[in-house]
Amino acid sequence: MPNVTTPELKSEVEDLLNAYAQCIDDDDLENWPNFFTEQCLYRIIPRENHEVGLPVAVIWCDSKGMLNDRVTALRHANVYQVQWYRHIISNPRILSFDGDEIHVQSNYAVFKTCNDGESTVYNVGRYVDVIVRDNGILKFKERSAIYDTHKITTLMVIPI
Amino acid sequence: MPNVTTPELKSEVEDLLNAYAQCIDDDDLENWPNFFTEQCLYRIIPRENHEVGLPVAVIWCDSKGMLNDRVTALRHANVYQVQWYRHIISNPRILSFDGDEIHVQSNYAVFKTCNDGESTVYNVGRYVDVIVRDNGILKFKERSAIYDTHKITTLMVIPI
Amino acid sequence: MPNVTTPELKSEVEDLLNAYAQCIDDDDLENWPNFFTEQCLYRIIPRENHEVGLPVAVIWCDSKGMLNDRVTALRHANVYQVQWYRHIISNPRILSFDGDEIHVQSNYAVFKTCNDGESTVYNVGRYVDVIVRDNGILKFKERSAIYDTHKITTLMVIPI
Amino acid sequence: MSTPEHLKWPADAGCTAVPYSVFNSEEVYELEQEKIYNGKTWNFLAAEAEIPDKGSFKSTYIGDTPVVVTRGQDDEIYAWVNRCAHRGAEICRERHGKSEDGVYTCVYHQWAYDAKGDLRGVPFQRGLAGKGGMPKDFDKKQHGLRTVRVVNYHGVVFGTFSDDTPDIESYMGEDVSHHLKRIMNRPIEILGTTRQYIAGNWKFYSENTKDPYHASLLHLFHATFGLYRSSQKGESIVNNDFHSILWASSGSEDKVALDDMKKDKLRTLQTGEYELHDPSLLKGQQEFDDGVTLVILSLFPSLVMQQIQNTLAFRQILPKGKDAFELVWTYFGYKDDSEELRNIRLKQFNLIGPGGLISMEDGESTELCQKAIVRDGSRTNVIQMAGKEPVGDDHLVTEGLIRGLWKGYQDLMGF
Amino acid sequence: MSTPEHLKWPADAGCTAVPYSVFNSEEVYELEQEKIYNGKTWNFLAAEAEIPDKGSFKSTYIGDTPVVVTRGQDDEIYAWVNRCAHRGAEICRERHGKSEDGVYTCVYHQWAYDAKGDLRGVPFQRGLAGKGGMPKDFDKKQHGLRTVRVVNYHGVVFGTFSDDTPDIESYMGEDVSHHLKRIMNRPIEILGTTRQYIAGNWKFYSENTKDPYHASLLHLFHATFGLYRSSQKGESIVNNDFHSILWASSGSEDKVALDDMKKDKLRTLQTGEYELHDPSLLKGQQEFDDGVTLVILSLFPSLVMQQIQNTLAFRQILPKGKDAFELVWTYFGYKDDSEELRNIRLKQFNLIGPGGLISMEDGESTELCQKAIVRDGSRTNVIQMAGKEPVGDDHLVTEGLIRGLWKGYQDLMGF
Amino acid sequence: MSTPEHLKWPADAGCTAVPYSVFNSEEVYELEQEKIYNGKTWNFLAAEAEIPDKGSFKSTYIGDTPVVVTRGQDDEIYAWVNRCAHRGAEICRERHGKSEDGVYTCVYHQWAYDAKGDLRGVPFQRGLAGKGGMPKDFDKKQHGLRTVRVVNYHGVVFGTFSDDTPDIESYMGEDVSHHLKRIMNRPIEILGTTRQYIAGNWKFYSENTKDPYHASLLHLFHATFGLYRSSQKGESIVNNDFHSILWASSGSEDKVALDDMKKDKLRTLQTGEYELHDPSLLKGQQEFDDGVTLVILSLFPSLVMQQIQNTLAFRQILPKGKDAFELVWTYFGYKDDSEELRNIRLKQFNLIGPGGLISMEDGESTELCQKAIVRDGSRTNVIQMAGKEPVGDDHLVTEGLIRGLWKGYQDLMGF
Ligand code: FES
Ligand code: FES
Ligand code: FES
Ligand SMILES: [Fe+3]
Ligand SMILES: [Fe+3]
Ligand SMILES: [Fe+3]
Repeated sequence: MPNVTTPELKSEVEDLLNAYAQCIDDDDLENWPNFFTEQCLYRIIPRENHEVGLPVAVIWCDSKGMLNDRVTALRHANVYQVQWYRHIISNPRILSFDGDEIHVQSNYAVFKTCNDGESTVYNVGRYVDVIVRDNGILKFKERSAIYDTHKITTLMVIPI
Repeated sequence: MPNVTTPELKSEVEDLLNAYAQCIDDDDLENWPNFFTEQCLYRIIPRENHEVGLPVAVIWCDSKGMLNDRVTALRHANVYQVQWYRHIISNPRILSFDGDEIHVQSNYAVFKTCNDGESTVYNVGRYVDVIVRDNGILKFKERSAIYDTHKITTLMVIPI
Repeated sequence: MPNVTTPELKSEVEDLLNAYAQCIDDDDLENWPNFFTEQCLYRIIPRENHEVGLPVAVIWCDSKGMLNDRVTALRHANVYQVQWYRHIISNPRILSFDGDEIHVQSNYAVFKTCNDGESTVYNVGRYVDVIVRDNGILKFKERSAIYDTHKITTLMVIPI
Repeated sequence: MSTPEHLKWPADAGCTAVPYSVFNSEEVYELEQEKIYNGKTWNFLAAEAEIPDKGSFKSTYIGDTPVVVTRGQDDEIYAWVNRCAHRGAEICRERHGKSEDGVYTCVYHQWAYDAKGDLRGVPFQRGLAGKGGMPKDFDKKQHGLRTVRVVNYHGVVFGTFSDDTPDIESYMGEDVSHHLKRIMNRPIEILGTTRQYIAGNWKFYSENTKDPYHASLLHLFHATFGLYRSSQKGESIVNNDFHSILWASSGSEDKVALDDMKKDKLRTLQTGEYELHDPSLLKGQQEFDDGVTLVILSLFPSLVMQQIQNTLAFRQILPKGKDAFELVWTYFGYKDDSEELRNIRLKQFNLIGPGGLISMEDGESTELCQKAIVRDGSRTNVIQMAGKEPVGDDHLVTEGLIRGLWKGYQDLMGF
Repeated sequence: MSTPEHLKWPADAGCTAVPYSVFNSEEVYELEQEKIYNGKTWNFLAAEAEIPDKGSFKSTYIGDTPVVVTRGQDDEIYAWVNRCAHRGAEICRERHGKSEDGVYTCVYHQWAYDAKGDLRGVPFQRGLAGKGGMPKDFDKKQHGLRTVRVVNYHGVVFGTFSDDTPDIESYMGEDVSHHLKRIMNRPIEILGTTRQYIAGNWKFYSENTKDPYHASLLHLFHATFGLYRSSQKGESIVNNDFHSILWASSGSEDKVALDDMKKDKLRTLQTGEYELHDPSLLKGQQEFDDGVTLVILSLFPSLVMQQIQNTLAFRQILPKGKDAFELVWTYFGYKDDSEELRNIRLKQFNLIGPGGLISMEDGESTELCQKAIVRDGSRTNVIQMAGKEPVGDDHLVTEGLIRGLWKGYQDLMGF
Repeated sequence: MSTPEHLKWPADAGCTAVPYSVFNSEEVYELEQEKIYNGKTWNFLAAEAEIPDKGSFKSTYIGDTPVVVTRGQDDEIYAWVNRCAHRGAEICRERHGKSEDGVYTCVYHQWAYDAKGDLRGVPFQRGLAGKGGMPKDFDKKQHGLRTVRVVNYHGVVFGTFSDDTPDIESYMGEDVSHHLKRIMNRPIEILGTTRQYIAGNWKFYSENTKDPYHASLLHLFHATFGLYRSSQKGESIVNNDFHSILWASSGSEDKVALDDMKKDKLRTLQTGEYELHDPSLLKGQQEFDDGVTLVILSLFPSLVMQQIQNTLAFRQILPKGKDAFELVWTYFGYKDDSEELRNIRLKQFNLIGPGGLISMEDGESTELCQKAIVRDGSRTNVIQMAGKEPVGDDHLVTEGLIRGLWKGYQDLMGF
């Protein structure tokens, strides 16, 4: 499908993707839900399920409230070792824009660093996004992280 | 050399690089040759050879036909385990543009995920490209992937 | 803070970040200091120190002269095995621009390849930069590489 | 191979104290592969629903031996070691799939086998133009694959290498089979899979799944919302030493017990402090009449089956050396689920799996133990909650099931 | 160190059955380093063309012992273990290069050696201002590097640690030396190198290079275009048990054999279905008068030399533990190649190497085997194609060369 | 466990020749954990300044055993193995921090300990509503953590597992304690930490820190700018065999010695060729009246303390298997440093640490050795600079300190 977007929009989309990654990597998770619309869908899906049409996700939130609950849980309930993410995001592509929804795809690699100080390839895959303008600001109406890395080391507590 | 390019051209070049990566990562390999001109040169070269002027490449195709033959071979003849690539492409730079040929360089990291589900750093290096406009569309006249990762794990069947 | 920058400036900043990475990855280190202003600050800081306010850095240069001395030392004095870096730089964000200083942040992953030919995740983290225009050209007045990867394998001789 | 002297269990330890070396010794690991996984145990291979059609297959493991489970053209289920009888190559190279013609061909020299593992074709067996070929006395029947004894019990497929392993029902025992049948009461639908790779010894995870004691103390999310508490009505059951059932009803609550709990001033109870912005996560359905909302069925050595609220899953434990194992989650519902119930399950899967709000800590806990026991291998842990016997109880404040695990383990291992 | 009892070969196995433990045991690996690589074998070190000038050097390995091969100021070739005689540091830290002054200085304390490995300089040997220094009785002659016995055979440099290894020509045998000389018939030009790291035991790869049986069944590209087929005219030759030659002529075809092949209905023959868009890939030159288009020369334990069409290469096998090896490809042509022929070679290299259209599967096959044999170490494979003797044949439908490998291996290892 | 025969030292080797197997054997590594780290040695745990307040703690290791050092509510310093007495989980999960209430709670079942390692709380010890709970005879006092004997010597905290380890001052010896006190002469301020992971055996690094011989030959930056040269005034001191002091004064220079050095024509001296663009790097302060500008204090097995110009640091050696160790640098100054002096230190830290212009090579050198000694384990190195005795000297052209290391090592290990 032809790319009918302006450079400005493209740049605005990139800013959204980048700010999102920075928010997580800086451990500013309380702000993470604000990148989504009230009604939203956020999923982390194993590619092996996705490709055969199985619906199971590791994390599946269909409201901003659920995103907030994830943050509260990881701050106050869940037990896991200190860990940092580092997102590298690559080649975002605007697949379509109907004046309302912007369909965007990008590749990502997330490196995890725990107390031993080694940075490992924790999770790689692609983001498939539906982005809309919400009070003038671009937000994720849908964000799916479809990951190649079936072998999740230890656990997954911080969002991708 | 000064960068004499417009933002539009730059963006168009980035789209080409990104679409190329997506094509491979989505296993849409039948389309991969279409990113090249009929007469083209595609090579995957070990940096250790390149730096001492030795010509040997792991893959060396000097026509679109040879690219197609690679795809047919990997679909119908070659034996290898299920594997996915994930390209991360970084800092594309337009080194020169003479109105005809665009000389572009970028860094890449390719992660490989096999059935065990672990994503490993399979191949990192840089792309050195010569891009031209072919019926209005940017295509690779030359694409060289010069890789640092001399130690190729198992084999190399999917193009970089 | 709102992003008050033009697409041109943004593109110029990206070119600086990309050229810097290419300079190091191409082992053109003699040119590396030229990306900085005469009076400058370049630091490689462990995130674990940074977050608790401890000042220690692995490399700390507060003048272009010190950058040059680093290069002379690694060319003529220091002993280390052959190694190549490959920088992947992601989501640069212009955090502020007061007409003079441009404050920029980006993520990076540096892969290291030694004689065994394996490319490993050597160092990941983020760049925090202060960029100014120096005789018309953008240069780093300050560049801090704040790294997650506490576990430095073997040593750190080439700048990040 | 008999058990080396230096591995023997501390004389007085019994089942209430385990020497840490058991979790951190290559020798013990090798011995386990022989005595446990190659011995008299039934190992989870697949849900029948994973190999629905003639020609369907799935690659998995028994211990760390690669095994393929197939459905033959005769609609029977078979399994064999995934190693060609010719020169040892892996035959089946996909995680799962379908062999349309029911033939499994090794890529190396194209020896061909059927679903049973019998050798059917050997290229050039009679040579080419009278040259080469296999010796006259070569008998295909003598060169099939190493087969696995298989049973399909109510839709769950198990395999064993030993002819002496008792039939599956006596192996698992009454309560375990009851609860397996309770969950497998009608045709299931596979909803997906996730895989976790955990840097801990597999037996730490076995302990974990037999441990009602930790459930209310480690899993704060769990406890805080009263999905489960040791103070709830429930039972801890041991079958044949190393199999077990834990069940609880979230509705019920023993007030006295709850008060006792509060006395302990644990960081467990944050009720009040903590509310869900979106309560839909916990709006489930009461789908079993017995009112039981949590069941952890632990069938030694490789299967954990679970019902937590409306989540149903198999957890397969695959050892990967002395200090790592893979945990494969297979999530399911029932073929006749309403769309509404199906969506409830999909949403509640947030509670389990690698990112499960109440299960993520289990992998973490095994790693915490593995890190801590690298030395002092002759020192032991302490397993005395609710006494020193390897027995269950009518409550959830016990380590009796773990004692059962270690009693059975010592017998199998000849410790 | 003598061979431990528990490693002994199954009495009746002979050379037609190999216990899988041989591919998956640390003990066996250690023993191989001693009895094979440190024993009476010649190991490939370099092509002479890789160290063309006085002062040229190359770092490589014999087994997993780091070795440097040098060309001295006297134009002779030498080799020594890459470990300083002082406190054990690696001396030569580049893969290859040139020492202008012919001196090799350890960076740690700057002890200096010459190309022969003799110690030439010890800083502060006589101390500073009469303080310190080495003892009076310190004799540089006693502290050279551990040297390697070297031979340059028709431009191929081999090394051995043992004085008892027979001269190179008797070691390799008549046919192997004939074919080596056939390829090395005039000065060669190095065109480049690639490296593959393969997660399999190195002996699986040795088997692979002595296995004409797999060639037409695993390599479909190969077979489909008739570059090689077991039905072609060719020979399988064994020299001194574990060395071998495979050769074939792609022109020739035994019709009867081809028909027999077709009878087998293998997925091998896709002729017709499958055509090259760009046939230039296979437009080669007939550069040898004997019409032979494929030669695989396998010189145990570390070298494979090959001619496939117009591709020429050394393959060096470097073991990296029981379950991995590195395969180093060194591609070459002849100094007097026309530019056209040189370009043909560069293009045909698409056929070989890590991405070779007809060679990539060889690495894959060793990994398939390694994955499958992790357990059942006492079980064996079956090596009976064309009989049970360790001999060659006048065709390509045999495993006789592999039987030769295992016969020789058992002798060397004392199994 | 007594030392196996096959590990015994070559009879004649003494302390001037070390068999390479000592650096590359799992068995030796395991034995070291028992005889050295679990034996009669004092191990660096922390600078007192790292745990300043009541409730402060730091996680570290003795050898590879995880240990936590704490400051109790009584302001005393304690240490214990970081492994819960219940079922073995790691208790303290942060590198350092502060426990406000002085309680250390295991996350698994919330057993609670105090700073001393005494068990204070066991959830559900008396059961819930009379059900479950620990046996009547369960005595908390019997289930504390494995404790470590601790001493705070002039602001440096050491720990030992053995009651027989002599008091710290007799352990380190006169000169070592003198120099430790010299540096720790007043309250210090921690300026930061860096960590290096080095793929070499930890003992290669021990040798390195007792080796004035390499200092002027490996570290060219060092030598070129006369920060240190073997020709400088200085001393090499051995205390109790395996502890040592190296000191030098950069001002002083023995002309004769310097001339002797120049005679050797080493690539060491590049003076003139090479000048700093920004000399501020080396503009330090003379902060010690004795004029000593370099001190390397090596306290076996885990601590190196250093003063180089105005840089002060602890280096902690943490073995991570036979072929790797972590080197933790803790940089410090004094509480009463002027801002100017503080900035001098921060800038001079460019000289040390993982990127240190004069220290980066030390890690490199251990890796060079590890790579080179993978084979020939029975061969030995040569340690004869300045004779064959395990003694110090009034100069810096000696390997006597390294001989001391190996003498002490053999005693400890029962070699
Ligand atoms: S190994 Fe399977 S056919 Fe030869
Ligand atoms: S180790 Fe080579 S000179 Fe000392
Ligand atoms: S393991 Fe620590 S409380 Fe149970
Ligand atoms: Fe749990
Ligand atoms: Fe082959
Ligand atoms: Fe040093």
